[in-house]
Amino acid sequence: MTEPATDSTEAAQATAEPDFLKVAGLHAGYGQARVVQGLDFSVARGEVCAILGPNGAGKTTTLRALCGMVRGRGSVTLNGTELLGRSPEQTARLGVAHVPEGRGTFNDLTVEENLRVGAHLRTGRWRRDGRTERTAVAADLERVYGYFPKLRQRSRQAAGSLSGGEQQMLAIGRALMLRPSLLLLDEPSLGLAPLVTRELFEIVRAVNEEERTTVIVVEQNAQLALDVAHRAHVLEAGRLVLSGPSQEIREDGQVAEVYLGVSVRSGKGG
Amino acid sequence: NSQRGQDDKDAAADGACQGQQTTGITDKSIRLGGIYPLSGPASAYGTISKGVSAYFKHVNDKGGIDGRKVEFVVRDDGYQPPKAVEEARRLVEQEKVFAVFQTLGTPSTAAVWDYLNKRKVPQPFVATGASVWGTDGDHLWTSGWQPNYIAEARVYAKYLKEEKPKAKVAVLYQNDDFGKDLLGGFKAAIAGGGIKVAAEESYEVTDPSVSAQMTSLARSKADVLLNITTPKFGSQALAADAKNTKWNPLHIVNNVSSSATVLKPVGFKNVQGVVSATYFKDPADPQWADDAEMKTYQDALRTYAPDSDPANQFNAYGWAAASSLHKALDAMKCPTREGLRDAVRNLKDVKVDMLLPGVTLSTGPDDAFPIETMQLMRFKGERWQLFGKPVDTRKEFGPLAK
Amino acid sequence: MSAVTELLQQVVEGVGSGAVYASLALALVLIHRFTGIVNFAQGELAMISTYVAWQLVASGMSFWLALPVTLAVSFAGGMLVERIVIRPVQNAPELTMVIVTVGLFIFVNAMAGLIWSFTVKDFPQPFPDGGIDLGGVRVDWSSLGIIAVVAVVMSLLYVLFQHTSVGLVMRAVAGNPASARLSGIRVGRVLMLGWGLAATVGAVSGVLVAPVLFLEPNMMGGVLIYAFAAATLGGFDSPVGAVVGGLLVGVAETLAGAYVDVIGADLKVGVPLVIILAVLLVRPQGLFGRAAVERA
Amino acid sequence: MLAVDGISVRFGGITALDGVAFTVEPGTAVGLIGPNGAGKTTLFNCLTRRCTPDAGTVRFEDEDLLALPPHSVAGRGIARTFQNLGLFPQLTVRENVMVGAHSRGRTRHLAAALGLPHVRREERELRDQADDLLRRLGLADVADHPASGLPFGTLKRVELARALAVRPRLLLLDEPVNGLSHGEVDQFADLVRSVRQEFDLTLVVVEHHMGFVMGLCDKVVCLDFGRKIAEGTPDEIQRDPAVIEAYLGVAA
Amino acid sequence: MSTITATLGTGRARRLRATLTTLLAAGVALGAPFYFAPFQVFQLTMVLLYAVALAGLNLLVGFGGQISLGHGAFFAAGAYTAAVMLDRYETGHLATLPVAAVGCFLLGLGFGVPALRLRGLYLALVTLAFAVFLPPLLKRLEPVTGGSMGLTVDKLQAPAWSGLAEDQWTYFVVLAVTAVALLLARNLLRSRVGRALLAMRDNESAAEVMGVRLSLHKTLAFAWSALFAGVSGCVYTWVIGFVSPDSFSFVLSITLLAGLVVGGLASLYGPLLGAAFVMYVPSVAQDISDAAPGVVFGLLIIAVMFVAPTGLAGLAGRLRGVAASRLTRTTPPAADDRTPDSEPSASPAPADPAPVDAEPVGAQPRTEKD
Ligand SMILES: Nc1ncnc2c1ncn2[C@@H]1O[C@H](COP(=O)(O)OP(=O)(O)OP(=O)(O)O)[C@@H](O)[C@H]1O
Ligand SMILES: Nc1ncnc2c1ncn2[C@@H]1O[C@H](COP(=O)(O)OP(=O)(O)OP(=O)(O)O)[C@@H](O)[C@H]1O
Ligand SMILES: [Mg+2]
Ligand SMILES: [Mg+2]
Repeated sequence: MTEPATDSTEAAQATAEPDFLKVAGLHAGYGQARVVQGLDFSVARGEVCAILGPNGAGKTTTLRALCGMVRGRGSVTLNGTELLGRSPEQTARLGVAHVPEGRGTFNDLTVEENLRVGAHLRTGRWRRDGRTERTAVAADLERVYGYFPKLRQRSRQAAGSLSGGEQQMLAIGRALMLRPSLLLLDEPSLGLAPLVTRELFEIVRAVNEEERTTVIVVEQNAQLALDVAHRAHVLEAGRLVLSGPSQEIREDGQVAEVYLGVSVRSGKGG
Repeated sequence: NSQRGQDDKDAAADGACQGQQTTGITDKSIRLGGIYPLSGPASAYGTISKGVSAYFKHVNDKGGIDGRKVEFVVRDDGYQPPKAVEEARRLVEQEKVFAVFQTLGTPSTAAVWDYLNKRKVPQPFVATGASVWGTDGDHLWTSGWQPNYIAEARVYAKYLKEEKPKAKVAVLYQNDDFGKDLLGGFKAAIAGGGIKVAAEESYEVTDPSVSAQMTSLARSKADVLLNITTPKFGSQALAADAKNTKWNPLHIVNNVSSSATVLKPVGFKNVQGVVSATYFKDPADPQWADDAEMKTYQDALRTYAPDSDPANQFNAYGWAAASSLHKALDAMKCPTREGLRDAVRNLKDVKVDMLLPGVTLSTGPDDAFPIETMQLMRFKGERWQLFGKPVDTRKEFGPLAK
Repeated sequence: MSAVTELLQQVVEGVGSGAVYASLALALVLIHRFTGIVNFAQGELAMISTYVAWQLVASGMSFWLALPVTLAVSFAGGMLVERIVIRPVQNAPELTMVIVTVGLFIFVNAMAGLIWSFTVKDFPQPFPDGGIDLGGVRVDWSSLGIIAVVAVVMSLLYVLFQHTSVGLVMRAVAGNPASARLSGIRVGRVLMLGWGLAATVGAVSGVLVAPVLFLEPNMMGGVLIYAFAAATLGGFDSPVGAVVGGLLVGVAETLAGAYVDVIGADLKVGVPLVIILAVLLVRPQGLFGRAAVERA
Repeated sequence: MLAVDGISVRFGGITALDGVAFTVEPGTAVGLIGPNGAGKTTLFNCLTRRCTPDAGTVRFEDEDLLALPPHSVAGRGIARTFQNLGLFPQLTVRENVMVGAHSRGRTRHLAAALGLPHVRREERELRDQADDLLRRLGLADVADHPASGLPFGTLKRVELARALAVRPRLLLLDEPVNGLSHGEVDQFADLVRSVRQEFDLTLVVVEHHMGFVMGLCDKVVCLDFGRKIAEGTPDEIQRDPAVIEAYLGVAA
Repeated sequence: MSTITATLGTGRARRLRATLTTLLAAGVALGAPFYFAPFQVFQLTMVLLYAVALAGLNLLVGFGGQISLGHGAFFAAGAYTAAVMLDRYETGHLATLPVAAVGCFLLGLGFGVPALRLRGLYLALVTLAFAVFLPPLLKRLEPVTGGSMGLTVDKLQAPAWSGLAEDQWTYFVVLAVTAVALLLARNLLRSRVGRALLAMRDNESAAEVMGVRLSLHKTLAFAWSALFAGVSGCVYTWVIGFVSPDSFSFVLSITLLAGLVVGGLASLYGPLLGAAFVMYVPSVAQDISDAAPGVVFGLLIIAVMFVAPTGLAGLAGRLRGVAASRLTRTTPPAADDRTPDSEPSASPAPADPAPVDAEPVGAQPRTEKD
């Protein structure tokens, strides 16, 4: 249904700033469990990058390491700034927004309050551009409601009482409110209806194209992810086993079998 | 390698003292223990141990008691009876003290006195005024020191009988052995006369304030307010009385809360005419400023306990109790535990300089209350003024019933 | 005095002590809103603040100068406490944090005794002596003063919670610190702010009650218990609840102690217990608390 | 086996379910689909007595399910998994599964405290059964691992194992394959098919993964805004315009 | 396959080690009173009896997740039951134990019912209020309880045949009670019932779906835990021989909870460690500072929580984990091992100081922290 990103735009973007995010020798884990074992890859500014891999491969852990939720070794630079060793709040201030696995909504805040917390950084009280930012935030709120009309209906409801899919929409909406320069999506389609999943990837594409937001998306629905992604990496047991432009990955025999399957998920374009 | 068992009997005393216990005492030294709440909610009283320590250090510097240097081992029980038991046993079995001089508070004392009496360890001069300490025939190794609460109550009763024989009395009391003993003693002492208790209100030490109780008491319109409280609540009750201009009873504050340190925060102008009774010299009271013993005390405290406040009456209390023990040790016929036990129960009009003139230590075989004499005082200007004669409650009311 | 005025007098008395409980309960609510725990050391921190004020006044500073200085010192002190004592166990189970505050309670209490001794200190009364007479019911200026200040603090907290972005951020942090971090909220600073504010509110409470209760290291111990009761009754989330809870506890306890003979002054602490139990059985989240959102 | 009739659930102003009715025949697998917030999970919640409908009846083998206390639903042979996982994070995987067998245990407090022989026997049996299940689902090597910290896909299987430990006759699965990659979905589908046969299960499955639903189910019910908008075989449903409109979108 | 034999091997080794440890512990426990001075034996006795109360509290708080700040009240109930029976009816010591146990069980049951409605903080503070209310109530019941002066009763006496000193005899009796109590607690927790409690703590809703009857298990958890506290209180009377209302102020309740958390929640031997902490550390504090033991004691509590956020038992586990990882690190990691759990790091995720907030596995939305 949707056109995969053409190679030419990808090349153009890549040459512009090929090492917007540069990951070199990244190791990360929990206590004694070493999960991510030496990752190297880079993402150009304005690129959408998909990470695929089986369960427990360390995809989530990689994203967590990028945003500072787990400690990592090695080097991760965003636009030249080292991210490792920073706390999540610091990386967020550098423009990294993370939609975590398990959503992490503020359950006793209402939907709208959740979204406002997402925009918290932009409306800091002592910022000089506070007022203009505030109108911008109001506009973004509308935008998110536009993306997910369900959220508008539920805007006064406590996030804890939302349905699973609604919470997922909220988590994504909250990350968008940050207007990030790097958006990390951990299985964003989790729990979303097919229609919404497809819309979601349209939104990702739109955000990426309109705002040149760089996106890393971890996704089990490889079909859709590869549709929007410019590049993709396959992670297994904490190591990259395959990297390349999405088109190539898609055509890789093994990937096609394991992640795309013979029969595609019905109702989903491809 | 069992360390269990008997106290060393090796340093046997000679002569008539043969076979008596000499644990903790030699020709050169004497080892005493004390148990106080240095931590926890009652730690305000912990400072008594400072007064005691200062006294012994002072005496040691002057050659000790009969040539013996005093070692005073203080243990903290946090005002918890099980802890007091543990510490008493530590003192007796590990520290091998000669006597457990002072345990503070009724619960702690009650928890350990069986043990100490069974072990035949003297427990002289406990720091509580409950009436059991002096009347119990089974615990001959234990004795009280301060006037028991009943004796104190009797002093107030006698005063009221003379001054206001038809008085209606409102009572504020702490809901524990101290408050109940004093209140009970008071009621017994006024029984049959024209004085009536018109209202009584209690409070718990955990209460934040006694203001509600004071409001209730004010409703009684009594002529006399008997204020049986510990210091903080004493101040609160005095302040509440002062604030209520519609009710102006004669305010009697019990001895524990009579220190100038309790009255001062209320404002001296608000406590004029308050009556109390006492038996030792209040270091915060300017009338004793030139008293020789008081000066010694102040100097000693400054030297040996520099971080505690000499004006705190509890330090003086400790000092006075320690000098009382000094007298008892002096009076021992044998330098043994038995010797101390007997000496404590055989004091005859012994003068102690920190006690008021006219107040002396007297005990007997059946009477383990050394001090049962108190003198009334009234607050005037910025100090207490003693009035009347010291009241010997034993003479006036007879011995306490068992 | 008629029975009615007597009753009213007791009610006034109860409101007076209820306001005292409420003042500390406000600080407890504040901490709970920020961190989700109960702070056993809250009363002791208030007590230390009061000693600071006392020390300043004793060294010759005027009360009205000493007050803002004390509040500032308390704010800084509260932040410091968070940074030094609470931060290291921030990721530990909540009970661990609670026990740390118990340790802090013991420490602070003993420290105050060490520094200032246990003798009762007088504390300057910010409000005029005496009171007004309303048809035979006497109301002290000091009680009125306390009530007024408590009302002001309550309103400020209400506005803070409901109508500022700080309030929103604070709730986000208490609800889900990990996600708050991801939104760029400096959780550490927010928590420091919370402890600082709570210490300041506590200081206000201490300074208010010290002239009435008299200053000594155990001054706030009893108040803390009643403040707990007040906050529990009102719902641990709501400043309004804390105040209403405090007043209810104060009045109920005073009236029961004065009028119900079987209860008497000794058992009157049982009255708030019964009320709390009764209220919580009907509304487990307290009078003004918000019910937990629960979904399977 | 299961008959749901006229179920309505309202939360304040929100109507989560509005007169839903359908039946589940023994031995069949029924798919429950619908857009986000359509009320699927809420329906499961009603079936397991997590919430009480404002109207309607639920009968399970001719027994009024809504009259049962919540904890006895498991004893009747109904088990479920949770959409966002409902595991016990601090318990090990094996313990999680053994909790599933709770309703089948007979041990009471006193007997347990005394450690009577029959208690130990029962404990051993339950443990063996749990281990069997774990082996069956390929979870044997994580048996002693606490549930927290395991990968999402593994946890989904643990939940299934726990639900199977109930020895259910009716199994309710709430989005069992979300978060699984394609290959894993197929494996999971095979797994479900085989346990279904082995344990003689009747299934109700909520899932957004159409391949999974259509491949597994005999009948599909589609909800939207709390109302049933379609019911039929997978093929019928996939062609149903209302379903396409509300849920699937324009098929590719 | 190899993993299976490996686990079997380690299983046998573990069982062997456990047996050895148990034997060693039993040997030490039985030999202690002949080695230590009487007053140290007394201290050990107190540790043992507090451990019973803590084990009970652990059942409720550590395993059941219901916080009680009022367990001193059950302790007091047990202690007073024993004291009143000994004082009034001269029943002899042993007779008091079942009465205290059953009485407190029923009391706990009575409390467990309203507790069903209360959660977390609210339950904690209501129980605290109860603990505050208890001393004045005991004072009020003067005819029975002896009022504020309390009751002094006979301590346990060693029978002549035993040839033991009083302390030793008392120690052995308390040791027996404690051993039985801890064994009961352990049995309870390692059964269907214990699992139900843990499940409820972790995820109430899921537990109920699995057939756990919340009300029953919660109430009974309360009752059992009260029973343990009551037994502990009863033994306390045997050992101390004196009860008074002020011995059981709410500070006792808070001390019990603090002891439990310091010892280690939801750990089988945490209560022993906690009891030892409660018993010995105040003296240590005084040894460090005579002037203000409270300052040191407060600091020690805080320090322990810093070092061992999950309690001393957790610390022991973590140290063992570190030691184990040292050992395993020398062996080469299994090649291409995709199962994440081959690492023997099955320690139940102690609070890692690193800010890893592993999202709770499907824990229900928590809006109320407890
Ligand atoms: N909080 C944690 N504590 C300990 N180990 C963890 C934790 N979270 C994840 N792990 C381990 O790290 C490994 C990788 O997990 P991760 O969540 O990164 O995988 P993933 O690729 O995202 O898998 P999935 O597709 O299931 O989400 C797993 O083996 C898991 O057991
Ligand atoms: N406790 C509650 N309070 C208020 N609204 C609720 C509550 N529980 C559910 N809802 C609302 O009811 C609707 C149905 O929720 P439900 O969880 O059943 O949806 P669902 O079909 O499972 O959706 P999803 O596919 O996203 O999981 C949702 O819109 C949700 O917001
Ligand atoms: Mg993942
Ligand atoms: Mg759902």
